[in-house]
Amino acid sequence: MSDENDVMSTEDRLIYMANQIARNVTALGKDEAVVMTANHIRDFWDPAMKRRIAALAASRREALLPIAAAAIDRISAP
Amino acid sequence: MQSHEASVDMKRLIEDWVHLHGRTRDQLLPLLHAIQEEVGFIDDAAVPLIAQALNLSRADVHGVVTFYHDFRRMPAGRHVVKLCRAESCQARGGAAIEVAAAQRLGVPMGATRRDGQVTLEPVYCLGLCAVGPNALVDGRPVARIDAAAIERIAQEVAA
Amino acid sequence: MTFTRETDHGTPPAIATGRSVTLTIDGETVTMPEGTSIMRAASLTGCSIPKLCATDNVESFGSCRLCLVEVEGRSGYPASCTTPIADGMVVRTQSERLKQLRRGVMELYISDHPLDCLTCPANGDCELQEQAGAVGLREVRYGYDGATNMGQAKDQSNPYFDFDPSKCIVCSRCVRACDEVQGTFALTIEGRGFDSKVSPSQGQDFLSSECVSCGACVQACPTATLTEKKVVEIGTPDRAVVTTCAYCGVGCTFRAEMRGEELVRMVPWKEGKANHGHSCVKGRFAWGYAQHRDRILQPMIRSSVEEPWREVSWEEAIAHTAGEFRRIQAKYGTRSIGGITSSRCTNEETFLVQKLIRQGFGNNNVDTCARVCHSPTGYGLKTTFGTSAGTQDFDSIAQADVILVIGANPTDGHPVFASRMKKRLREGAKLIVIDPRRIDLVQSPHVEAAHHLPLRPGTNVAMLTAMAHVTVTENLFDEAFIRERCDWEEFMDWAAFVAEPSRSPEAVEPLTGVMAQEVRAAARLYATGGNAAIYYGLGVTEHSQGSSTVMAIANLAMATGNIGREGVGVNPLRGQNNVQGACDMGSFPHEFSGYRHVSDDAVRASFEKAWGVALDAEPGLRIPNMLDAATDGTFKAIFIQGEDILQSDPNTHHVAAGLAAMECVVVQDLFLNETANYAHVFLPGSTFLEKDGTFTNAERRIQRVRKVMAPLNGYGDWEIVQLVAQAMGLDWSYSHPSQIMDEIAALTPTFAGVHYDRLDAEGSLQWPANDAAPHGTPTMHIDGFVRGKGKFVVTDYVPTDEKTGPRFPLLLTTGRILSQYNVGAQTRRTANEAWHREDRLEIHPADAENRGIADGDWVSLKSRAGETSLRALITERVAPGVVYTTFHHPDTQANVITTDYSDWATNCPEYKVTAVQVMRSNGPSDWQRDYAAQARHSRRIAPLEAAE
Amino acid sequence: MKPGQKSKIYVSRDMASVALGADEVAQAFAAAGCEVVRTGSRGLFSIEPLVEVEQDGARVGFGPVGPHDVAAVLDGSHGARLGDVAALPFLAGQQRFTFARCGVIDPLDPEDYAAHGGWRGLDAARGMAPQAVVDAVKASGLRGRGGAGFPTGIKWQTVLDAASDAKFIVCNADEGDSGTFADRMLMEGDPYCLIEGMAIAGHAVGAGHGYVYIRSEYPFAIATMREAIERSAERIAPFTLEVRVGAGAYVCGEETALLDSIEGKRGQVRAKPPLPALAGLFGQPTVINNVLSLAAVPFILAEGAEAYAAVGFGRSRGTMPVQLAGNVKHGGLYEIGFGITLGELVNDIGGGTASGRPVRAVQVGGPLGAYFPPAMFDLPFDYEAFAQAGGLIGHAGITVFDDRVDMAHMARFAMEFCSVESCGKCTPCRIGSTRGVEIMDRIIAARDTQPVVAEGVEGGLARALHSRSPARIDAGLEAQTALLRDLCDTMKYGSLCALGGFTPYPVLSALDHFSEDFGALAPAKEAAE
Repeated sequence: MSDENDVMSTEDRLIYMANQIARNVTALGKDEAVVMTANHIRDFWDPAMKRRIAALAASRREALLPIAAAAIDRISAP
Repeated sequence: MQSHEASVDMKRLIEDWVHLHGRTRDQLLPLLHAIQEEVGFIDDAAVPLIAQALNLSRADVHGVVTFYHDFRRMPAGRHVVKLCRAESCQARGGAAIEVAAAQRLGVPMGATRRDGQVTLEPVYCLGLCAVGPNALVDGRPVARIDAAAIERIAQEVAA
Repeated sequence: MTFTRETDHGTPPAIATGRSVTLTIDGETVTMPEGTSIMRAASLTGCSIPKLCATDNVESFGSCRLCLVEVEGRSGYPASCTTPIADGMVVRTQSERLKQLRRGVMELYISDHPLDCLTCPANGDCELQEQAGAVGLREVRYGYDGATNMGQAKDQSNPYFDFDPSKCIVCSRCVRACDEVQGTFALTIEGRGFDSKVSPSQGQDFLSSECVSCGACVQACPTATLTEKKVVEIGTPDRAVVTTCAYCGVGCTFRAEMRGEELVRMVPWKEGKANHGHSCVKGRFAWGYAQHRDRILQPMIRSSVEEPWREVSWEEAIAHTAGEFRRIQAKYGTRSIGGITSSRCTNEETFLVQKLIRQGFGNNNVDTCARVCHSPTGYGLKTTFGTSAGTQDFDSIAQADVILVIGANPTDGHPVFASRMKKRLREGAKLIVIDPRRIDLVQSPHVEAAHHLPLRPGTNVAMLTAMAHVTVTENLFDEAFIRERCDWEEFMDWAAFVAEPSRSPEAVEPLTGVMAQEVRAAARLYATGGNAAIYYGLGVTEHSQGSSTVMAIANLAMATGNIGREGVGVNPLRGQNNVQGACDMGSFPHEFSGYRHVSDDAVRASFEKAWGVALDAEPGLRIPNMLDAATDGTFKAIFIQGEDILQSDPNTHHVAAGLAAMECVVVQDLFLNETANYAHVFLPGSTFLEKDGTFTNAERRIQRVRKVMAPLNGYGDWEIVQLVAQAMGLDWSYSHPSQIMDEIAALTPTFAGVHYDRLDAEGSLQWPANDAAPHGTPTMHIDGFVRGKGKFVVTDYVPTDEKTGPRFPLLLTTGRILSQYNVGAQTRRTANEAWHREDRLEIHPADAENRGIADGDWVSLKSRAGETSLRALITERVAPGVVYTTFHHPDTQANVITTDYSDWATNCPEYKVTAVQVMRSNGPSDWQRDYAAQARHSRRIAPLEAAE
Repeated sequence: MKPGQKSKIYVSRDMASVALGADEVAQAFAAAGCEVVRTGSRGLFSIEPLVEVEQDGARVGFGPVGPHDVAAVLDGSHGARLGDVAALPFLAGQQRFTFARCGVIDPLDPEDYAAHGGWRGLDAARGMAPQAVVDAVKASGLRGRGGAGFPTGIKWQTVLDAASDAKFIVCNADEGDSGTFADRMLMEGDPYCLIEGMAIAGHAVGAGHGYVYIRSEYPFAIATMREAIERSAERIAPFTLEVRVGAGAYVCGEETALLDSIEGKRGQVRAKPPLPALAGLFGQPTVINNVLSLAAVPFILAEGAEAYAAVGFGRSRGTMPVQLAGNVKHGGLYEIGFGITLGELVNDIGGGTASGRPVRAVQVGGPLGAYFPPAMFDLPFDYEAFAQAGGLIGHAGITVFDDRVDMAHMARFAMEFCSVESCGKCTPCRIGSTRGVEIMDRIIAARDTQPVVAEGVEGGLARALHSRSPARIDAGLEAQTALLRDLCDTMKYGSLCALGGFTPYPVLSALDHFSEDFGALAPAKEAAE
């Protein structure tokens, strides 16, 4: 079927999702927002998605909002 | 049903009226009277507009229009003669007058003459019960109707 | 259950005053609630008074004069239906004198009634016939040559029932049912006196009148004047089974009335606690799809979607399915497959599908169509209140003083509940509607919103926060409630947030497009107008801020103390019949049944113990993630029960690509739906008439679905899932769905008290139903929130990234219409097509004029996701800049247009906001023609081989 | 009269006077340079159009007068000179409590009204507590003048006691009974009296707004009341009033149908209870009274309850404006205390028939009232006495018929009227009235031909359902008369309201008292009880 120009790639979408969570909790203040974003990803994302966003946090960090990036670091931390 | 759109004037008429008198349900009869006064009858095409204006269903309005004998769904003749059929007028020879009037005006009771000149309608009491038989001719009360009075009425509605 | 008509007590129950009255009826002393009519009191005592115009779902009317009785010390013969009982009253319901009067009345009735009882479709099921016998009418002395109302033409315009005015006794039951029960006011009496006749709208036929075909009039008619065509065709029923409707989330109870093995009609059941004997055009009439010739009754498989389907035996189909799942898992890993449960199937079936996935597939890749409708409700209400469900039962609305409807269109989406709502509004409750469209509730006969806030799509959070701003800054909040029931500190944080000037109605007016004064007035009314209840729908959830909006609603309710009693609350109107149940049953990839996270070790241990396997502690994939994973090549097979994700999910192109990338797509459904065009295995499904089980409606009410007839396809859906599970090596051995419910109850604390025997005894149960609430829970959070303290959550307004611009200057929002249901798979296969044969694009006259579009013109509708064509409907229901369409017809495929933006917390798609352009066009788009051809190609079926 | 002096002339503007030519007469006097004051009617229509010329503070009456009689009247030479109209026996014999001003004053002149004792009742009432006003009305013994005769004070008490912040006063001015015109005359001739009565009622029960529901057949009353309400708005404030106009439905004279009509609905009768006093207009506590009941109230408050109660008979206190109509020599309005006999009214006051022929029947109480033969003329005018005689006073209209009347035709007309005006809600009235007309047609046909021999009709429901075969109908006089009685029984005891329930009164009274017109086959007998 026809063009899918406007459909995000999976990686773009994961970044978009993480950023979107971060944007929606930003009003809580940075510290709480990072915790909320991290919790959210931990609770609702499947393991493969978590692995991929962790990798993206390294390879495409500039695409992530600071809160999202910090949250992903928080999940990845042992 | 609404094959012909209600005219813009009707819409304006209703809107203006509602603006003045409010749009609660109890304004339905006053509004219908106003429309009939202005237009001469309640066109079926006006019913949806009335319903909309007063927040009623079309069925609500239709039920009311058809309940009250005053409201016409078709235009009346150019002249309307309402002849009393009630007991007090009957006691004064009303039945014979009814027959004579129908004959002289050339239209049966409850109908409009084919040329649209006159509508003859029954009315049940005008409150003139000591001076009958009575009629309303285009809204004007006439008492003690006899053959001569019928002739005068016939001349009047010929105009 | 054999066929017995429900007892009709003649008049509704008295409005409770708490006082009772003692009187004597036919020598027997009885005590009844004050306000009860003599008729009802007599009926409850067991003596039946003749009646025709009285029926207990409408107010007494007093027109038929058959129910006259004698009351000692009173002159005359009062009508028992309109006379309330009084202390010490001595009533005689039977005497020679009464018999004589009743016969006199009946003689008049019959003098204007055709004498064709023997050939009448209502013969044996006609109250006039029955009462004529009851009053002992033996002759009619008025003769044959008098005036009658007979010989009038029948109106057969309605696809489901006929109107034969010659048989009408002008009792006005139909008119009153339309007014009082349905609230449409489509019927009236035309004329007066002997010429009185029932008239749909302006003396029109039913189909062109204002009638919405809810069936209340047909049900109310005591003669054959209004008769279902099916009764005419098949005859009167001889047995009945009480069951639950499979359409929307209202969950109406019906008596499926059968003649032999044929379903004659569905009659709403008075005892049904969700519907109290009312129905809509879908539940009452649109069940013909169950016998439609399009139903697939034989399993089919194919190795590629390019091939035609091949009919196979159930054994082969099941073995093939299980084999494919195992093969793919072996090749691509445990997490490479998953499934989707259906909100149209029973709780038991849903539970089994998620169990198959968790236990059999060994992963949590299960999701449900609630993902695309009410997942934000689950998230938002769980976060704020502690439980993922509406707080009230439907009856609660009778106590509401202010009703706030946001993002819902109850008269179309939840018509039976809408009738209750309209009744309350007619009683004087005030209405606030927050919706971009002027939905019917904003103004329809006898109902008018006090405030309609026609906000720009996508600005719900800004609007609700502005209302919260008014509540806080004008000191309209309920401090005592908040201090007692919520966390005061959290409230203070939230209050400070919403009180910022940037969140005032004035400040957000440019965003929402709604005048600040109106917002302030609405907020004041909600906060101060007495019991205030919020009802919302997908116009709240299907946004990129869906979860925030749900929480903003919860905040508002908590701040004003409108939670925890009757008449208030936060009430999501669920779309499909069992959305609530599907969510309850653990259909989400992160939760077990009862909304318990898969990472909770204790919960997981209980399931592991029951199921004898280790379970995954990590959340699985959501539907959109499954599709992403499929296009990425890591997700290879899916089991889809009773869903049509291709039509219902956003961005059709993307869904199609995901499905096309899989190796095995298994679809279980009644029909070859759009998704099945991409399927490799098709397992025929069964209808709700063909199986036992339970549905849970929007008020958390668990109700029985009872088998009315044998499944045409051979198996109930639960049996099919069991067959697949068994073929995959699981040791399932359910012989009846009640055993599945027992397992659910054992594993789910909120369902601990739910068993079939209890459901049969009590009619229904609202969860939580357990030791703490043995009779269920009509109203939640009465003594405290489920989570402990109610949580105020700061909900920042984060605008969607879907923006209008020069290319796409209009905003599209989508919804549904009364006569059609969801993707239309069912309703399109019924005579409901008479009302809505195609999806149309609603567009404001100004926008239409700019584009040279006339009413009925073909227009192309284009977004960055895709393009389709449909015909335009020019209307002021939509604001300038906004267009609207429904998504019931695959020919239109409205979801070709919708984008892959979704809710930040749940990925619920943003159906309600899509930037589009609308232009005149010549007809269906190229894509639609290609799609139609492809669908035809994909639906070819090769016949079953004889050698089998 | 001295030349050059402008004569002051009084001419009625009452609709009956106008129907007899009063407008032309008034115009002629105005054209002759007279100052013309339009009044209500004095109520004696045999002298209308009546012209009263003011001379030295006294009024000299002439009537009937035509437009060409101006000169003769002004120079006093007119043959129909009546002298002081109030001294005419017809007027002098009355006890005008309610109609004291009617025909005397300019109905729309508030000063004239005040000068003739107007507003004293309202002022007195407003100086009293609501309960005291209700007590006064109770003490007066005033009973509803609409027909049922329910004590007005008790009705008001119920409304006063009902808790609601929105109560209404509704005046039932839907005077549809043939032979009655007192409401119309009062509204046209002394509208402030009604307005004052309603304002008092408003004060007494705590209602802020009132409606006057007037039938559309009374265009003069509608116009006069509207004008009067506008002119007296300040005087009655904060109480407010408006006129609502009927639309051709006799049944709207029934109080609950009237309420539905005001609410904008089909004028169908409501079942009672609830009583309008508790749940009336828009579901609120409502006083609904007839014009004459409300118009009697200012007198009671101004002159005291005792003054009112002093007049009357038995439990019927005060005065009753009796209306003499139909074939009567001196037709008009005659206000008198209860107790006067029917014969006195018809013969002594009315002067017998206008045709000069013998009186054969009178119908009392409009189309739902019974027909009485002269043999019953000693009946006293009193609610209880009439009820006992199988009739009703109703609105106190008396329609006189001479010996040419065919009472079977009048019975048929009663059924026909019921069928024309039935609201269609209850079965006995909706179908019964039509069947009643058909039965009367058969009786009249049988009376005028040979009786038909009845065929045996056997029982059984199945037979009933086939009994419409014409051969099975006994169209003979005896059977049809029996059927008529059965039908009347069903209608009387089965109907929802008085329209269907009282139509048997004229029918059965005609049958009982004038059986010769029904083929003389019908011995008077009690309807089965």
